[in-house]
Amino acid sequence: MIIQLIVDRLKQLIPALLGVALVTFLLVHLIPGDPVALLAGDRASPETIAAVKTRYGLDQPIVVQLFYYLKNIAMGDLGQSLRFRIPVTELILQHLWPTALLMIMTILITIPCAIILAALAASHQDRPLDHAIRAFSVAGIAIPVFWIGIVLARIFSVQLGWFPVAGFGEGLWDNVYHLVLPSITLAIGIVPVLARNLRASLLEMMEADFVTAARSKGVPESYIFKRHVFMNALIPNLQLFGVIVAFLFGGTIVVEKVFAIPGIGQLLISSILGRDYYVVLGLTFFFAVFTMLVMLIVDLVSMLIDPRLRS
Amino acid sequence: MSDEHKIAIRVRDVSITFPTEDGPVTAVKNVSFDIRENEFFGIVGESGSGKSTVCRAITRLLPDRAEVTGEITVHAQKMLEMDLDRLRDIRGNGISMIFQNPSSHLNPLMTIGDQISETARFHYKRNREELNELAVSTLKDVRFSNPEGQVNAYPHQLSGGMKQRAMIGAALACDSKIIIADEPTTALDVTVQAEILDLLIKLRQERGLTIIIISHDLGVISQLCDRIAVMKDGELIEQGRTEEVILSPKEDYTRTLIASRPEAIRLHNSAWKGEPTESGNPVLAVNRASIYFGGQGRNAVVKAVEDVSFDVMRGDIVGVVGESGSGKSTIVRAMINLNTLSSGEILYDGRDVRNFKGAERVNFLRKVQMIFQHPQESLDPRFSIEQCIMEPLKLHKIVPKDRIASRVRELMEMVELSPDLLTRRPRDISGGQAQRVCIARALAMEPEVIIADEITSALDVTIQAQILRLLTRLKEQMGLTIVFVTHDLDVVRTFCNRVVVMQIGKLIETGTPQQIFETSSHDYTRRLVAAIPHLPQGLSQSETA
Amino acid sequence: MNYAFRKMLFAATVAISSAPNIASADGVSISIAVAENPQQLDPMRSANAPDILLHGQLYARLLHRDSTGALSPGLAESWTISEDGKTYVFTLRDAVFADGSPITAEDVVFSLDRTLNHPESAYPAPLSAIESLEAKDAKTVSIALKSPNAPFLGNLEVFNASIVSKTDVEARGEEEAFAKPLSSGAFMVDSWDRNSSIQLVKNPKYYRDGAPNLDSIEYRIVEDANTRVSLLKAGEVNAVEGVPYANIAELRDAGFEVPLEASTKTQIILMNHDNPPFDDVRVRQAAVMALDRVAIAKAVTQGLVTEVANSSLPGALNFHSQDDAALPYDPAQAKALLEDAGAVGAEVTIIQVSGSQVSQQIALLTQALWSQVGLNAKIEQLDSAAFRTRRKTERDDWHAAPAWYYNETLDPDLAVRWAVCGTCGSNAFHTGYRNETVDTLTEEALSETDVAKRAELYAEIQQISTNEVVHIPLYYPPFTNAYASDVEGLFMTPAFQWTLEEAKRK
Amino acid sequence: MNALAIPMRAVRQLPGLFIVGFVITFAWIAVAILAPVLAPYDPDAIAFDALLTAPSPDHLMGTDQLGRDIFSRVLYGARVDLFMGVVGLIVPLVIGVFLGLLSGYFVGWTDTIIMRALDITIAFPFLVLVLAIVAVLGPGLSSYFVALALVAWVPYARLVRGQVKLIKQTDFIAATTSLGFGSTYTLIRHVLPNCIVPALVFAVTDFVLIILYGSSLGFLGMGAQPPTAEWGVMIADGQTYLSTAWWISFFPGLALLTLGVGAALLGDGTAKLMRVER
Repeated sequence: MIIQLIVDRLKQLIPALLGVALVTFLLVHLIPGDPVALLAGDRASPETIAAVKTRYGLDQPIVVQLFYYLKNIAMGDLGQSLRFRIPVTELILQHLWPTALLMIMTILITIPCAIILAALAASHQDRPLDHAIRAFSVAGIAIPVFWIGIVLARIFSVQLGWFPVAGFGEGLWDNVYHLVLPSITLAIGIVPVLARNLRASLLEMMEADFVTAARSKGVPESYIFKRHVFMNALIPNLQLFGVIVAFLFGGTIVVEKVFAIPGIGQLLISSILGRDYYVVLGLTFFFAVFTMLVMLIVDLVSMLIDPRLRS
Repeated sequence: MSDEHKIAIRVRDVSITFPTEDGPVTAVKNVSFDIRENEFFGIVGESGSGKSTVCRAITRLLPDRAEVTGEITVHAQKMLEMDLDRLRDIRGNGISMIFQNPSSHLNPLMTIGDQISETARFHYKRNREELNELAVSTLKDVRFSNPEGQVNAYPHQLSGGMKQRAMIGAALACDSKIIIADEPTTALDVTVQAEILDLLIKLRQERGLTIIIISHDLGVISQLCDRIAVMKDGELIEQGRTEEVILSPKEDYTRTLIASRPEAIRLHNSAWKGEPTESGNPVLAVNRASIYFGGQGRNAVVKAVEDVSFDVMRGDIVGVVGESGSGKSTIVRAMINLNTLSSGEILYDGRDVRNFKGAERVNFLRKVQMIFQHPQESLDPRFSIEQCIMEPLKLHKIVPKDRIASRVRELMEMVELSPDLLTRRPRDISGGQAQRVCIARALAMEPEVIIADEITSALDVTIQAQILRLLTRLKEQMGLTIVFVTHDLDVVRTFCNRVVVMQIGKLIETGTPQQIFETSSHDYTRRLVAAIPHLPQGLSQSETA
Repeated sequence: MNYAFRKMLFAATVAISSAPNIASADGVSISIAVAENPQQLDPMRSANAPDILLHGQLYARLLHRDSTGALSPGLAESWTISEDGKTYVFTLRDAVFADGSPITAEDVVFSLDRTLNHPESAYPAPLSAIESLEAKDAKTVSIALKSPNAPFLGNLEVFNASIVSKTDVEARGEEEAFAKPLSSGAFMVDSWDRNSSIQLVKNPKYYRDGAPNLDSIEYRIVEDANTRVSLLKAGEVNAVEGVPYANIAELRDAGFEVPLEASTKTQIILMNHDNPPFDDVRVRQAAVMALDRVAIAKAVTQGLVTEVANSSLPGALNFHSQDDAALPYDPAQAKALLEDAGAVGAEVTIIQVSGSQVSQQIALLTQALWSQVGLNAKIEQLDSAAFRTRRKTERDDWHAAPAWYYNETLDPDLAVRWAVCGTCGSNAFHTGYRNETVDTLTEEALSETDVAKRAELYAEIQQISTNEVVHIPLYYPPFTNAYASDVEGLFMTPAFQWTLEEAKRK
Repeated sequence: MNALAIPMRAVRQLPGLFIVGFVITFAWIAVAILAPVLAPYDPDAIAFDALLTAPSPDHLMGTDQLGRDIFSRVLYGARVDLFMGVVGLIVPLVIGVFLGLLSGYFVGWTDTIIMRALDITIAFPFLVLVLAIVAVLGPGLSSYFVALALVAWVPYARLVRGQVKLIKQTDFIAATTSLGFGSTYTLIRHVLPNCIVPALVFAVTDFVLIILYGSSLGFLGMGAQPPTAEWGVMIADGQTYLSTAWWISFFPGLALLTLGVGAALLGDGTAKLMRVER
């Protein structure tokens, strides 16, 4: 059953990737600005720029470039970065780890917080605590991520010095230490969304018939909440969680700029600004594959929990 | 205790009110009754009578905001004053409950084995193997065919009947002596209902249980219970031995309840011979019709209707009867192209219904009107009643613009509804009233044929009786032909003059009600007829109009 | 390629932390936060500021310029110049590349020739006077010029006159050779994490004994200026390139040094002479007179720079004449000139690089001041790539653009060719300004050997171009780098180079 | 199915939060409309003599690095941001609802196209796609709106498509077919009114996100063109002066926060009012 799901998803992935490749390739080439002019610098003569362009094959018509690009992808070669002249895959891999760690830490902060807030709000429905949590969640959604980042950095890094201001550091623990503030910044944006929906599902499940049935069997409330209410409330929220994780990339771009984290969000921005076509394409591929992967994992986990999906 | 049997449950002057935005609503007004040890006690009443609310109060399963006054004792223990731990001890381990809709009362994510052993787990703290053994033995007690295999099944893999048995198992896992069954068989097909009722009777003997049965179906209650209580609008208006209450009811309401049962009401006037018209060509002819769903992708083909043929003669009332999944709704919906036939044909006055296009299609649809099961759901929630009825009149220009308003009032009178309902919204009127609006809307099209798809199944028995009387009167007044789809055989027996019996997409037999109910040769039909719960003998022909 | 692809199928927890394996933390090291991404370590292939900063540290040149700016012998121990000033003969000192291989005349010829003649050379201008190069023997190089060229010696110290190893480049090929270059300068590349940081370590075999004092340098690329300031204040870096003017006072109060080193930079507003109304000199003069350039300088630099640029050439260059050719702030006169030219109410477009605070402030101030004299300006923000393409090729879509330029050497020749001369290949810094006298004077000044005569020639060039408003000169901005107190002897020279050779930790 | 009905409960029972949200949002709308009257100064007027002055009686929120009055810029900024929120909302809403209706009601090629478009747009993180499109069309609000029109319609299409599929199975749509009504008539008269509600509720919450994204673009240097006063750009510009002139970033940030909270509460309230979700 699971292999079937994976095969379906892969079948879905191929056309989507092709669509993504086409759209991005045209989009990136339409952006005004010439990468080679940027590379050679202002003082380079037109002849020099023309010479460099021929070497990279950028003087070919777009359609020819697209053809070669698609041919190379088929063989797994995502091309070379125009700016750094190293394979795109290598460049992405170099920058993948900071963003991956940032997302992992953000998720590790988001899940428990969202669950605790949702559970508290649901159990104290329409009482002061519920309103407080709802107000916080509304505020969380309304504050721009970069504003949170700047303020947190100002207070906790510069003034109090508890955390490093920016950068990524050396070695795992130093990396984690550097990413504490950035992941909190990101989590503040996401926890409210997840908490609000989880609260809604929890309230719905607390009224479910099988809860009354369990109560009629003398089963204690804590067990009912854990085994009956929470598990059933989880399923619709897994989908939402998948969307949020895929959505997280937008947030990482901004946070990486504020905290100068050398992740793929920063790489994407500098590649777009530097018109480093193949890096932008490689990254969009990566995002597409990553989003599909996240959706797949969410489906697998849902199947694990819900037997109805397994049949 | 005063009389010979010990009292199991004593309910004294219990009243229950719920605070709502528009002020407190009293659902139960000082109800009192006693239930003796090992007795089958039935509580009957229509929706909103408070019957299940009072029973849920016994084990305090009502939501916290409910205010319960009065006194409830189980085996001399005061339930309302009991502390929570003591209460939790008794629940499931002294007094258990069974509910109406088994699929929503079982956690879809847990195996039925776990949900049964769950009860014991918190009362006796057994280890895994012992709990598993308990689950298997309980499944055996509730007549599961292969307990060892099915203990790990999930609710969605079981049929309605099996799920109900699992729920009964869960209630009995810790040898509870008192079972409160809240409409245990209402959601089940009549044959499955019969099996569950038999099971309850056997379990009562095997385990010496005291059982309270709550139901709106007088037949189910009278077949099972030693003593009955009748509730109306939150009050317990009558209680006593079953025969006394049924044969000589003291209250008028009880009498109307008994009189409203299909087998009791006289629908057709004396001219109605009830003989189906044999000759002449049929207004609707179903020839070897089959309807298959699915088929693409991995899911297998579902054969909803397989090679079914029958005729509907003008002026007849044809009852299409069968259990859920028999395909009865699917085939009638194909008559107006709501479903597409996979093979075969349906003719209206000799022409294939699929060939009507453009203006012809509208004329055909005006002639053949369909009414649906859920009245509130068949009316656009954002329309007023007037708009609902007026819409077909305006769109098809059935009457000139200036006469629309008066025509709408005429239609309202025809279905016995007062005009001041016109400004209301569908959700602000009762189920019965909504169904009458649907009938009025259908009549606006001036049809020849009415297809009624389970139109009374969602209504209380008293309201069902009124709708059937209305339909009979309209049929005679306007010479309608009616195709009446239902799972309730009693209704077919008294209302229809031709019957079509279907099972899992196939046609079993057709004939007059008399042939089907008395002389049928098919064992499925006979099993269906036998499963109908009846009132005690010597009563069914009472003369009340 | 497929091994790279296999690496792509990463597991999230795999720590492919290619965090730079910085040379052992022991030894003296400093960390510098820079604003832009170095991309190209081949001195021949890039003339961008961030690359130049590194070329200066990685490669030695024939001559050496110390922190005071004075020229002294570099790899060339001594040299002779012929009577007609057209033949230079250099004798190399015994110096070696970082791998111990000797730096020979062959390497010098190879390096200078590829910068001069390679089709993809980014900026051959400084060596354009060379006629021919010849390696007499292992230690002697003779260079013949087309004509006497006063600034030639200085030009041999410029970044793209860096000496690379011929054998190494030919053996490893250009890509490999310049991914991790064989250094002839004070430092060599230890590791390079593209787009995030570069680790340099001391070149033990550097020909100037005793230099450099530092064992390693960490270049951290931090594009956001405010984050750079925070890093410095939190003590995570020792030096920061280009802090915003607004933070200078605050940093100085907190004990950091902001020396505002002199630079050859000049902050200007480019004018597009091909696009009416700025094709008319009167309108350009009106545009200058409409601007209260003192107020603009004060507003943008928070009062740190108060004198206004007096000419179209950087103030720090040699032969700079002090007389103020720039037109004074006179809105009334500006209005009159616009009426003459019939350009009152003209619509103009100012294009500006998004993300740069200084250029945005200048654009906004200019827009406001021009509107007071009847010149209606619209501001269009573009990212750097789009800005450069618009400025160079889409010439009818812009009229003015805040910009700045600088000159590697103190000799004005390259600056004149870049910013003022119409026929020297840069289209007078994309303005489209053409003035035959200026163009001929530029060539004369280059070959003029008499210092006094050169001064007159450049003064005249300055006078004409400033009066004809080749562009609007605003002010001569200093460098705004900031340093922690525990660093000594580190600053940026007018030639846009860090004095990392002399820098020390306190 | 009662979730579809729209119970206009008496105002008395409106949840408190809804009223707070309503008041804040419409206060800002009023501010935006009355900006020219309320603003003491021209938002773009440069004052060389009043650079970076702290909040004072004549400059309630102080001035920025060009001497422009922050209070006036915040008022005018309300115009830009509200305009951005509303316009950035309506276009995708209309496109999304329209395509959602088509793909939900007429299963067939419209459905496949929309599903494929869904796959591609999901594959892109929203901000990445917007960045790419804005980069192509050049920074500025107009290209942000084009980007939104191209991308932001997808969640609406999906929501409406789901609702339509739900409504199609109800008896009252079967009744319209049996009453011989045409499919376009049924679509407009019966299906659309009943599935527009959840889309509208989502739109109100989306309103906040659109403003945040617009301001994030400003922060990344691709947002509103100078000299327009847009809160995101003002926050980004003021970041440099955070320690010396905190008021430049603080007040637009506060404005963005209050408008965001107001709109979010309004969204929450309307959802409760429509009893779409608890």
